[in-house]
Parts: sequence; structure tokens; C-alpha cells
Amino acid sequence: MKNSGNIIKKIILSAVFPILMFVVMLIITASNDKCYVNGKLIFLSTDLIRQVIVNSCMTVCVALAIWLQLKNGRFDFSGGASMILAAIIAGNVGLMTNSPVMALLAAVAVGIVLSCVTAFIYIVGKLPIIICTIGMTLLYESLTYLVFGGQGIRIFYSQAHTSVFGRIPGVLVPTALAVAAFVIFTYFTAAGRKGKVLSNNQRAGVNIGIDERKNVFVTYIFTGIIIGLAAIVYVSQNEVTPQSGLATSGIMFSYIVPVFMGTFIGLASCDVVGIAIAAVGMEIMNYGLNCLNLGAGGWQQIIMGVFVLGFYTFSAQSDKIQAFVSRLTKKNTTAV
Amino acid sequence: MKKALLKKISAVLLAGAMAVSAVGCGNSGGNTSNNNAASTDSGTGAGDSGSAPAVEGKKCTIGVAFYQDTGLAVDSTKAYLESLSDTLNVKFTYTVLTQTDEAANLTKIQELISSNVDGIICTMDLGMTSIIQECEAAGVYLGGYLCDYDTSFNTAYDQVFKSEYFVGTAIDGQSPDDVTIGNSMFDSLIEYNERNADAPITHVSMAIFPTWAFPSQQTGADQFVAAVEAYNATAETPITVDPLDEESDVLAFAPLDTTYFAKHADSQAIISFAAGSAFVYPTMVQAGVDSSLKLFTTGFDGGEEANFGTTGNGTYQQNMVTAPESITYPLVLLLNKINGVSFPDQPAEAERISTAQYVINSDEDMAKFQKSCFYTKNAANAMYTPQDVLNMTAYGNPNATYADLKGILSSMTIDSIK
Amino acid sequence: MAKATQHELVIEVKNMCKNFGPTKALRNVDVSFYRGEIRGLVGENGSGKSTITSIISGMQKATSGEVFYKGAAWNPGSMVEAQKAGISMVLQEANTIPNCTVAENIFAGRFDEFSVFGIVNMKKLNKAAQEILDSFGISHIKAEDSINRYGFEDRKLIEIVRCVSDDTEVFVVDETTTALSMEGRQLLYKLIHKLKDNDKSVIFISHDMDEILEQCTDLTVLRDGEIIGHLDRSEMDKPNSEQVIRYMMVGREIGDAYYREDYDSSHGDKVALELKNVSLGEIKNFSLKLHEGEIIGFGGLSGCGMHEIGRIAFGLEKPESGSVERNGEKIKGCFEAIQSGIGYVSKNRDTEALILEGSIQDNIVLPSESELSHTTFISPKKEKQMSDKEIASFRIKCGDGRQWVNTLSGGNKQKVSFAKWTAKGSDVIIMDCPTRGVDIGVKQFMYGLIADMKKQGKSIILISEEMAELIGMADKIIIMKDFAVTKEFMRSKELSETDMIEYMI
Amino acid sequence: MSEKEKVTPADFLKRHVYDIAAYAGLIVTFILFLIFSGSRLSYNMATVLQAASAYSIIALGAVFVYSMGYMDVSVGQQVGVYAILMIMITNAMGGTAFGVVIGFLVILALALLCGAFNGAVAVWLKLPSIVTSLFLMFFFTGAQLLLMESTGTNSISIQATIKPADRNMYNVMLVLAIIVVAIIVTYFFKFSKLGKYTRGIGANEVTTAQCGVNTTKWKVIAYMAFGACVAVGSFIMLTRTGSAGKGTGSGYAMDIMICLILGGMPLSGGMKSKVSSALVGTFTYVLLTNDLTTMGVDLNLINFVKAVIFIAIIMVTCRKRDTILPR
Repeated sequence: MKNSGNIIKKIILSAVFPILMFVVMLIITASNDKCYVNGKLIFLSTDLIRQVIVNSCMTVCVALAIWLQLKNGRFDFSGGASMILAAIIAGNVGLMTNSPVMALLAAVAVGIVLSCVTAFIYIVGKLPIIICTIGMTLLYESLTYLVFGGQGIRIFYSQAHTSVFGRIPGVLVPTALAVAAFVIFTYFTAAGRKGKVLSNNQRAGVNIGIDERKNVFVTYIFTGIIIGLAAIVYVSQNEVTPQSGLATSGIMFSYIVPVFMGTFIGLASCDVVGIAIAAVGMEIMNYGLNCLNLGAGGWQQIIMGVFVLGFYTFSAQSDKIQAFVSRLTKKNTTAV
Repeated sequence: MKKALLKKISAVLLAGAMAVSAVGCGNSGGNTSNNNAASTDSGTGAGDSGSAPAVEGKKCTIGVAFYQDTGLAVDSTKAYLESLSDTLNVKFTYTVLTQTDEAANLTKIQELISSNVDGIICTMDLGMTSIIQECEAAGVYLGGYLCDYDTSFNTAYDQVFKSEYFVGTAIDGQSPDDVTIGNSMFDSLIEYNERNADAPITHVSMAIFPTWAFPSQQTGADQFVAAVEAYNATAETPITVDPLDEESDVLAFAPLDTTYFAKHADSQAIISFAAGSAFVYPTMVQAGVDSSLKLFTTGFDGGEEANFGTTGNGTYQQNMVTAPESITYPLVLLLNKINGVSFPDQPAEAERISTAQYVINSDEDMAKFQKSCFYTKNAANAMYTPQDVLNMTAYGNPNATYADLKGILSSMTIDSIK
Repeated sequence: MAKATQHELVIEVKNMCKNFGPTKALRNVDVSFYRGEIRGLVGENGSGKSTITSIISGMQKATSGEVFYKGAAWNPGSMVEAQKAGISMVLQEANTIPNCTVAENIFAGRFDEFSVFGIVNMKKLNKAAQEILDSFGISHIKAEDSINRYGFEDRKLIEIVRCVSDDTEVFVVDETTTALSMEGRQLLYKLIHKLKDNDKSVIFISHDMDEILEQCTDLTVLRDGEIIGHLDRSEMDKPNSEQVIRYMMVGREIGDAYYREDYDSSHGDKVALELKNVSLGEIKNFSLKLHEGEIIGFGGLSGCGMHEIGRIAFGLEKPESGSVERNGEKIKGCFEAIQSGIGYVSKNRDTEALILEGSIQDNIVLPSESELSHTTFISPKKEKQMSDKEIASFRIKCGDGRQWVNTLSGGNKQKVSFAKWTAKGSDVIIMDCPTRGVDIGVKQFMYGLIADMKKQGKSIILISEEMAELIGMADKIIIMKDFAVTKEFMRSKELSETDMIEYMI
Repeated sequence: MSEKEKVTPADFLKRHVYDIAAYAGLIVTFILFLIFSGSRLSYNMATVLQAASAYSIIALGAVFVYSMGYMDVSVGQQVGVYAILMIMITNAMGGTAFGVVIGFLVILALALLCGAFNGAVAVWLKLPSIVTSLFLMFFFTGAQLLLMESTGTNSISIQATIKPADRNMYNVMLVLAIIVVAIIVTYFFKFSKLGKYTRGIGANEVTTAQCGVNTTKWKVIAYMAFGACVAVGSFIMLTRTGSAGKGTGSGYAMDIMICLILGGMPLSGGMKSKVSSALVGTFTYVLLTNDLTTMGVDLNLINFVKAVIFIAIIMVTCRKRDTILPR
């Protein structure tokens, strides 16, 4: 990313995906009379933009939280659970204080605390990350039954004045913060650089003199911030009920596709842009599917599955990736 | 992915939906006593005697399998049951069933039986045939609550409703046998228009749950349409009803999709037979139409009052819920069985009885409603004292009849709130 | 030996022992290192030279004995600690971090020095890195570039740059030069002499005798974990010094019982394995005929392509063109290779040859399961018999076959990876650095084994970085450089390492 | 190069801490079970047996996959779809015993196919196998929804009798099923190439490959073996209720994973993998749940207690000793 002309070219390359997605969905919907209400094509309603933006913001927040751990070499199951728990607490705080800002602060605070606890158990227990985070997920999920009488949080998002961070323009605030947190950590902080080193050659990194425990802790603090921000968006858009049986990991999985795709698209620019763009593309697709009334059915699941497989297949061919990037446009056409 | 997620948690949301369409609370007009359960002294006497007046029933445990683990409805029901515990000499234990996994439900029931319950109140119609088999095998009685057991009623009537261990069920107001919800929705609409003669609602759209889950809602919708047509025949300002759109108007336990508003662009109000507070209203807020559109819906989640009638955005114009006291029906029947007695007029086969919904149409109704124990989650506001309930049992009161028991279910209306 | 020194003592090792399980890597070693000297450490693999330095520089702990650094007792917990205290070491293995920039590699451990409130000033960092690179005279490496763009050699240099800084007191070079070209070596030589002139201490480990004799000011020879002797510059300058040193290293004249005695390089006529103008990457049209009962040795610097030849011959790498054939059958992959009786002793023992987290028996029988299996059933008894037989015949030092391999010493590990193929009864065995990191006893055993194999008419490809070994064992020695054959030697008494080295560098 | 001293008793203990902790867990839960089941002990035993039957069979199959260090997140949805298909096919064929057989064969074929897919596609496309199973999870979730939507109800029941009327008979049947599967799995895992190779792959794939093992082929076989067990497990689960719905089998994948971890199976696979982990873990897990209910622990607390116990156990069994943090 040295000269700006280069990066612009890259971003344009990346932008191909959502544009393509838009065109494809437009064609599909336009050719389907289900999608016309008294002659108007609902896919092109202003609602499209609102929905895409709102949902993309949610997706971006969660995806960043997942990706921050992934790119540091850890697959963290507990992100979803932390988010749900933070959401519940934040929502209730928000209701009590009747202030979305308080809710946001609470969410971030809780997010950080939970992440730190996870990091602490991970470091002290020296457990394999997946096992450790499965355990923490179970723990946090069980807590959702114990906080606020296990009520979860219902009416936070259904009240216009509390759920501002779930709608335009409010939703842009936490998203922007999340992106900022991610970018600052990855590209500016020492911890971020160390994390990069560790993820690429853990043992060497430690031998050279990086304090891995400290680094993990710092990384988790930033993850916590992002998770908190994701939580506030989530609780502003959804009813949050107590979860169990690792259901939260399902919630997290449901946002992981943009991570895969994002990192792939991101090859053409940087990962944040990639994830954001992937999210937008996905949401355009989702909206199109909704217009086709495939939005919530089995088909949507299957299409998702195909996407996971397809995109991961591409990004997995790491040796050929550079070639892909050069022919990105063509590849995408075949991918969709 | 968002929609996928929603699908994933839809099971939990259904629970929410049922909570909403489930429980309300009030006081029967006849009954003025509102002293706390704990303070009521119950009679004494040998446990199993079925005739002596005001005798204490056999000491027993009853397991209650809820459809979800949290929520106002569950809490107020628990509160009500616990208030009865001492007097009826019943210990209640709770568990939670899933909406979609028979095997899981069976295990839950088995665990209840293992923990030595004498009777079970079940609130989910899933895997009933195997569940009833378990109960028969273990000699445990089973009562239904909030659920119309339509699947079982149609597919396994002999196994379930004819089983001597199934005592019957109280349904949340919409037994497929006598659907009233369509008409009451229509009445609410007309009542609104009379109140707001200057700006009446002339164009509405509807939302229902899938037929496989709540067949009565489809019937209700038809009923509503019919009522509107009858009205239009005479009315000077006719009302248009958008026909049900197979996809967007049938909520598969996932929130309303925003494309709904595009598809019903001219609608002024949504008549939601599905649980609107959980599945319709939030989408309205997200789409920013909550001030322009009105909502008539089953269910009350808590918080609706802030935008009900003339308060707030005035989005809600009608809410419809059921009283937790209706659990008294299966409870009493179970207690009779456990104490080895029955009503003189006990029908041969188990029945499914619909409970009166009560309908919150106006600010006044809402005010009344806020005194109820659903809202306060306080058994002190319950409609029946433990003593009342004991008197409903065949062993607690020789004169008690099945007819009376059925009677209480129809008596729970908004007007019966003091 | 007598070191009437004007130099100040910096490190003193007293009575140090180090055991790896049963094997003794160091036996009561006493040695001192002084400022302003370049101390060469020479000795066969497993003679303990790397062990000493790795203990000094905090990689591992001594079993007994003590170290004094600048007069104070010294036992560092980690390489980091040692480096902070001024003792830094360049390892044999590549130790750079991929996907990061050169600058990040250089300052990986020291980001904090460039950050304010945790925010790194990359400009400053890159600038500093470039300055250091320039000061080392390797300006062709750019600090901002990703390290992936640089080859093995440049990475090695970057490593060196990373661990040498102003406060470096003792600098250990452990067989680094084999990785470097002439140019790279010159850079390194300049560096160590600069350090020496600044009155620092350099410990220099290498197999390259000429290099040692040219660069070092002093020399310490080890054998079997004991100090055999010290030479100072004057002694090193003596004409016959090389022979003397080698004698000290091996302890006897080369060519006695240690290696093969016979010098008949005869072998069967039947071709056991043939490579037909194989090309892969930089290797172009390589051909080779290996006959029954023949030992062909491959020599060269690591990275000369000989290891790749071994992998191709075993079917691990698919040649872009050409073919590998045995008994007229094409070898498409290691599966076919093994079926047709080829065995392969990988140079990366712990990562490729052995299942460390598994028992000796698991490892030995793994290639032979197909033979052991009768209608899907594998009798544990047969397995045990097989592995016990090998354990016995290889005299593997262990409790029993259930002992885990990662609890064994290097030599015994190597025995296990040999045993896999003898158990399988393979007729062609490709050995890649078979005696790397193995003590003399085991070495001798291996050589004996190889000789027997030849007698049994088995064919062997012996790839080795140790020329003595090749001279001692091979019927034919092929020297490679830059992925091409530079010279072939036939077995003869006269053949010496110096003859071969010139074709390698 | 982790050079260690010779094996001391302490080492031995360290190496077997998995099993020790696992069995301890089982014993404790079982004692609690005996105490709290009280008068309904025999009944409750049946309960546990029935709850554990499907889990244990699937877990047994999963041993092959987990011993390679892989995991599968699609089991739950697979079980659901298989159960539904079974019912549909059987009913379509008039609920005859023949129909049941055909139905089972169909799902068996499907299961094997998915196994092959998981194994082979992952290799061909150079994907981590978690991704292929993730794909299968999405795919089967969709399939399950579509199938159920096509029936227009949220629960369909099988018309054939697949469960002995006599409860004891049924329990015996379950016990037999578990034992048989356990024996077969043990045989292939301990006494045949399959087990040895899967463990080898888990411990060090490169080495295993260089020992002439066609890893791709054996991965596929291992996954297919798993698939077979999933099919059997689905059938067993179906016999319990004779019906299936949208959510049938949901959460199985994670439960299986938890069971195996509780049973002391290292998620990294390798030589430490054991068949016993499956049974020990499953019964520990089921007993634990059962105990907590019979003990009358407050609903909202049950999950918390479970979680704490789980963390406690992994703290003992999964602790790594290394200078770097395990990934």
C-alpha cells in the first residue's frame, strides 16, 4: 500500500464484488414477477439502501471481532457468547438509564471485561484455544440466564428512542468506532505488529523476545471493544434471549462468511475494506433473496453454504492467489 | 447471514410468540378477595379422602414443562403456581421444552418423571405420542396448557386424548373448534374507527403464523376478512383488506421482513394474528414506520404500553392476551386424578377448552391491564386465591363440577379486571 | 593450549554436563572465551559444540556444571534474556518471520522502543532498520519490503542483523555459513572481525576447515562431548594443522573401522532405481542410475539441490518432466515408491520422519501395517514382535516399545527412522543427512549398517553435508552446486575433502 | 526438539491425566445419579440409557474423525435430515418393515456420501475440513427446513412400528446397539489400519504420508465410517419418538464435541485418541444433565454448573506445557 494510485486501483477491484452482486440480483429479481408490487420493482426501493447499510454495519462489527482473533492465529468460539451477554447487559442498562449512549458504554465495558476473562483463562490455563473458548462460551451462555433474571432483553430494540444505534444514522457510529479500533490496533500499535509476528512464526517471535501473554491480553482488549460495539448494534436490532448449548457460536458462524470472503476480496486491498465490501455484497444478496421470498427459508441456507465453500475454496488456493487477484474480475463472475 | 441467524433463533422466538399470545391476568368479577396466597389457611385432614370439605390434597409434585425458559408470561405463571403451593400441598418443579426437537422433549419429560413427579403440565405439542407413552409407563398424569395440541389432536387423537393419563388442555383462546379472534380483531378495528371518526383506518394488511403451527390463525384471518366484507356491504367508508401474501405475510417465526411494507404500501394498519410485539413491531421501528402505521396484534411483551393507544407513537391500538390463571384448568384436573377422584360430570375423554382472550382496546383497558398480575408479576393480584382453587377440586369441595371449572376459563375478560 | 592472554575473560564454562536421555552430549567440559578473539569450535556432529553455545545463549539448560559471564554466575532463562545481556546467537535453522517486512523482522522484539503510548512509529522503525542494514553493507535489502521477497541467504543475513547490536558482547555463529554464498560469507567475516576489533568475543562453529583456519584466532576441538584441545593462531598456521585438527576431531586416522574399510566400489549390474532426465524447478534434466549393492553419495552445500533429488527419487516431489523408475515401473508417489521397496530417511527427522507424539512401536510398524494386516485384522502381538526385533537389532536405548519417541535422544530417534525401513525390508534406501545431530557411537553403528546393507545387495543413496562421511561410505560421490552436478568422484583412498569443496563453492 | 528425561511415575501420571480425570468425572456423576434417582432408579437408568444411546453411537463414530484432529459441525443437521427422510420414505412405502429397511439404506448411503465429501473434497480443494463440514451444516439446515416445509407441519411421525412395545425389550435393544457399535469401532480403531492411520494422520500427517499411507483415501474412509455411525445413530434416535421435525438433532455436533472432550479425547487427535473417550464422555455428559435435574437445581443455574464443571475438567486434561501458548 505505498502509492495511493495503487490502493485506489485495489479498492476498485474489490468493489467489483458488490456491484456484480447488485447487478446479478437486479437481473434475477427484475425477471421475477414476485418482486413487483403494482408495477414497482421492490428490489430497487429506497428500503434496499437502508437495509443493506444497517445490516452491513452489524455484519462488519461482528466480522471484525472474529477476524481480529483469526488473523492473530486464534479461532475464538466465545466471541458470540461475549457479544450476546454484553448485549443483554447493555440493553438492560440502556433501559434503566433510558439512554442508548449509556448502553453503548456498558456494552463496550462488558465486552472488554469478558474478553479479558477469556484471555486470562487462556493464558493461565494454557489451554488449546478452541477448547478454552468452547468452555468460556458455555460459561457466558449460562450467565445469560443469571443476569437480569434470565429475561434477556426484549423491548430495547423495539423502542425508537433506545435503539438509535440500530438504525441509520446511529448505526454508523459504533461501526465506525469498531473499524477505527481494528485499524488502529492492526496497523499502528506495537501490540498489533507483535501479534502479526506471533501469528506468522509464534516460536521465533517468542524467542526474539515478544511477551506473548501480554500481547494476547492486549489483543483481547481490542477484540472486547469491537465485540462490545457489535453487541450494541445487535441489541439495537434484535430481541436477545438467553442462549445455551453453544447456540451463540451459531450466531457467530452466521457472520463468518463475510470474514472468509472479506479476507479473499481483501487481497485486492486491505482486509478491513475487504470485509466491509464483502458484507455489503452479502447484504445486497440477502435483500434480493428477501424480495424473492427466499430470505429466511432453506434455500437461503443452502446458498450460504455454497458461498462458504466457493469462497473458501478460492482463498484456500493460497499459492495461486496472486494470480486470482490479477484476474479477480473474471474469477468473481465464475464464483457468483 | 442475518436472516439465517434469525432462522436459527426462531425456535426461541416462537416461545416469545407464545408467551405473548399466552398469558394475561385479571380478576373474575365474582371474586373480590385479593389476599395473598401465603396468608390463606388451608384445611386439614387425611390426604386422600375425596369427599370431606376443604380437605388438604395428597402431598404431590407437579412438573411444569414450559415452552421457553424466560419471559413475563413464564414468570407470572410461576408466581401464580408458587402461591398455590402451600395450600394445595403441591411442590412444583419446572423444565423447558423445545419447539422443534421431539427427542429432546422426551428426554426432558423423562427427567421430570425421574425426579418423582406425580403429574406434568406440558405446554408444547411436540412428540406427544412418545411422551404420553412415557407417562403411561410411569403412571404419571399429563395435562396440557396454552397449546391446542392440534397435531396430536389430528394425528394421534387416540393415543393422546383418549389416554386415561391425559387430562385435557386449556388453549390460549384460539381452539380450532371455535375461533373468535377474527371477529374480535374486527371489533377492535371498528372500535378504533369510532374513536377516531376523523381519521378512520380504511386499508389494512394482515400477518399470521404458518398454518402448520397455528391453524386457527388462518381461520381467524378468513373470519376477519368475512367480517370486513359484511361491514363494507353497508358502511359508507368501506375498509380494504390486502389479501394474505403467501410469502411475506406468513411469518415462519422469523420477524416480519421489511419488504412487507413495500408490498403493502397503502396499508394504514397491520392486523397481526401472529405475535406482533415480537415479530412485527420491531421491524416497523427499524423501518421507521411505527408512527405512520397502526398495529393490532395478539400478545404483550412488556413495554408496549409506552406506545399504546394515545401514548407515545400510538402504534399499538390493540393487544390480546390470556390469563395465567387458565393453568388452573389442567392443574385441578391433574390434582383430581392424583387424589383419585373425579367430577360427577367429568367427560369420558379429555377435552381441549379455549380460554377467553382479553382484549386491550383502549387506554382505559391498558390502565386496567397494568393492575393485573401479568404486568405486576405478583400473585397477590391473581384472580383466584389458593382456597378458591382448592374449592375447584373434586376432593376439596364435593360440590365442585367440571362445568364450573370450564366456566372460569371463559370468565377471564378485560372487563373482569376490577 | 596455554593461553597467556592479554585478553579479558568474558565467559567461563566449568565442569558442564548435558544429557539427552541416555546420551551424554557434554561430559565435564571446561572452556573459557575471551574478548577480542574469534573462537572456532570444531568437531563432528554431536560432538557437543552446538550444545555448549546453546546453553550459553539460553536455548537449553545444562544438566550440571556452571557458567560465568563477566565474572558472575550465568544461567539465562531464555535466548531473549541472553540477548538482552549481550550474548546473541545465529541459529542453523531459518528463524525469520514470513509475511512481515524486513524492518519488522529486525525489530520484532523491540517495537516498544519505537512506540509512544503503544503506537508504533513505522517511519522511524523503517528508517532505523535501513540504517542498520546499510551499516552492515547489505543495502540491497530494503527495510519496507516483505521478507518473503528475499531468499534463504538474505534472510540469514537479516537474522544476523537482528541479533547483533551495539551491546552485543558475545556473538555465536552456529554453522550459519553453509547457508551463505561467498558474498554472504564475506559480509559475515567482516562483521565478526569488526566485533573482534571492538574487543567483543565471537564463537564460530563451522564444518568448513578452510574457513575456520582463515577466520579464527583461536580454535577449540571437541569430540564426544569432551574438549580435546585448543589451538592458537600460531599452531593453526602450521602446514599440517588441518590433519592435526581432523585427527583430534575423529580421534583416529580417517578410513579405519569407523567407515567402510573396503575400497571396492563394485556392485550388481541390475539397475535398482533410475532417474530419467528429471526436471523440477531449478533442477534440469537430472539423470541417475543406482545399481543393486551400490552406494551413491550426494555432496554439496545445503540448498544445492541434493535434498530435492532425494525427495524426487522417493516420489515426494513430482518432477515437471522426466521420470523415476524402479524395475521398469514408474514411481508416481511415495506410496508406489514404498510398495516397490524404497525407503526414505528424511533430513527433517522430527517433522517428517517420526511421529514424536507416538510410541517407538507405532513408528516402526507404521510403514508395514499393510503386510501385518490380514483381512483387516492387525495382531498387536505381531506388531510387538516386529518392533521388538528392530529395537533389539538397533540397540535402541529405551524402556520398551511403548516409550514415546520424543523422550529419545537424537541418535535413537534416528535409529527408529532407520528401523522403519529395515522392518519393512526395503531394498533401496534414500538417506538424507542420516547422521545429522547423532553422536559418534550411533554414527559408527549407522555406517556399519549401511555397509552391511551394501553387502546384502541393497542400494543406497546417501545425501550428506559431511564430506568425510561421503568419502568414507560412498561408491560414487556426486557433488552438486546450484542444482546442477559439478563433479563425480569414484571411491578411492586418495580422495580428500579439499578436492570436493572446490566443486561446492 | 522436546528432549525429556526418561519416563518417571510423574510423567506417567501426566500422560494418563486425561483418563484419570475422565473416569473420575464419570464415577462422580454416577454416584450422584444413584443418590438422587431415589425410588425411580430403574426408570431413570432407562432414561439415561435412552438419552445416551444416539449420542454414544455417533460419538463412537466421531472418534475416527477426531483422532485425525478434525471435527465435524454438520452432524446435528445430518441427523435431523436423515430422521425426516427415514420417516418420509417409510411412510411413502406404506409404513412397512420393508420401507424401514429401504429408508435406512437410503440414509446410510447418504451418510457415506457426506463422509466421502467431507474427506475428499477437503483434500482436493485444499480446505480445512471444518469448512466442508460447515458447508454441509448450512446445506443440511436448508434441506431440513425445506423438507419440513414441504410437509406443512413441524413434526411428522413414522407409521411403522420401529420400537418394541415392551420398554425393557427396547432398553435391551439400545444396550445391544451400543455394545455392537462399540465393539466394531474398537476393532477397527485398535486392530486395523483404519485406526492406526487416522491416529497417525492426527499425530503427524507428513510422516504418515511418507510411510506410504494414502492419507486422502484413509481420510475418506474414516469420514465414511463416521457417516455409517451417524446413520445408525439417527435411526436409534428416531426409534425413541418415532417422529422428527425442524429442530431434530440440533446441537448434536457441539454436544458430541463436548462429550468427547469430557471423555478425554484430545481435539488435536493423535496417538492419545481412545474409543473409550466416546462412551465415558457421553455417559458423563448425560448423567450430569440428569443429575442436575433430579437434584432439582434451578433451571437457570443448570447451564452455569455444567459450564463450570466443563472448564474445571479441561483445565486438568488439556493443559499444555510449552513456552508458547497453544493454538
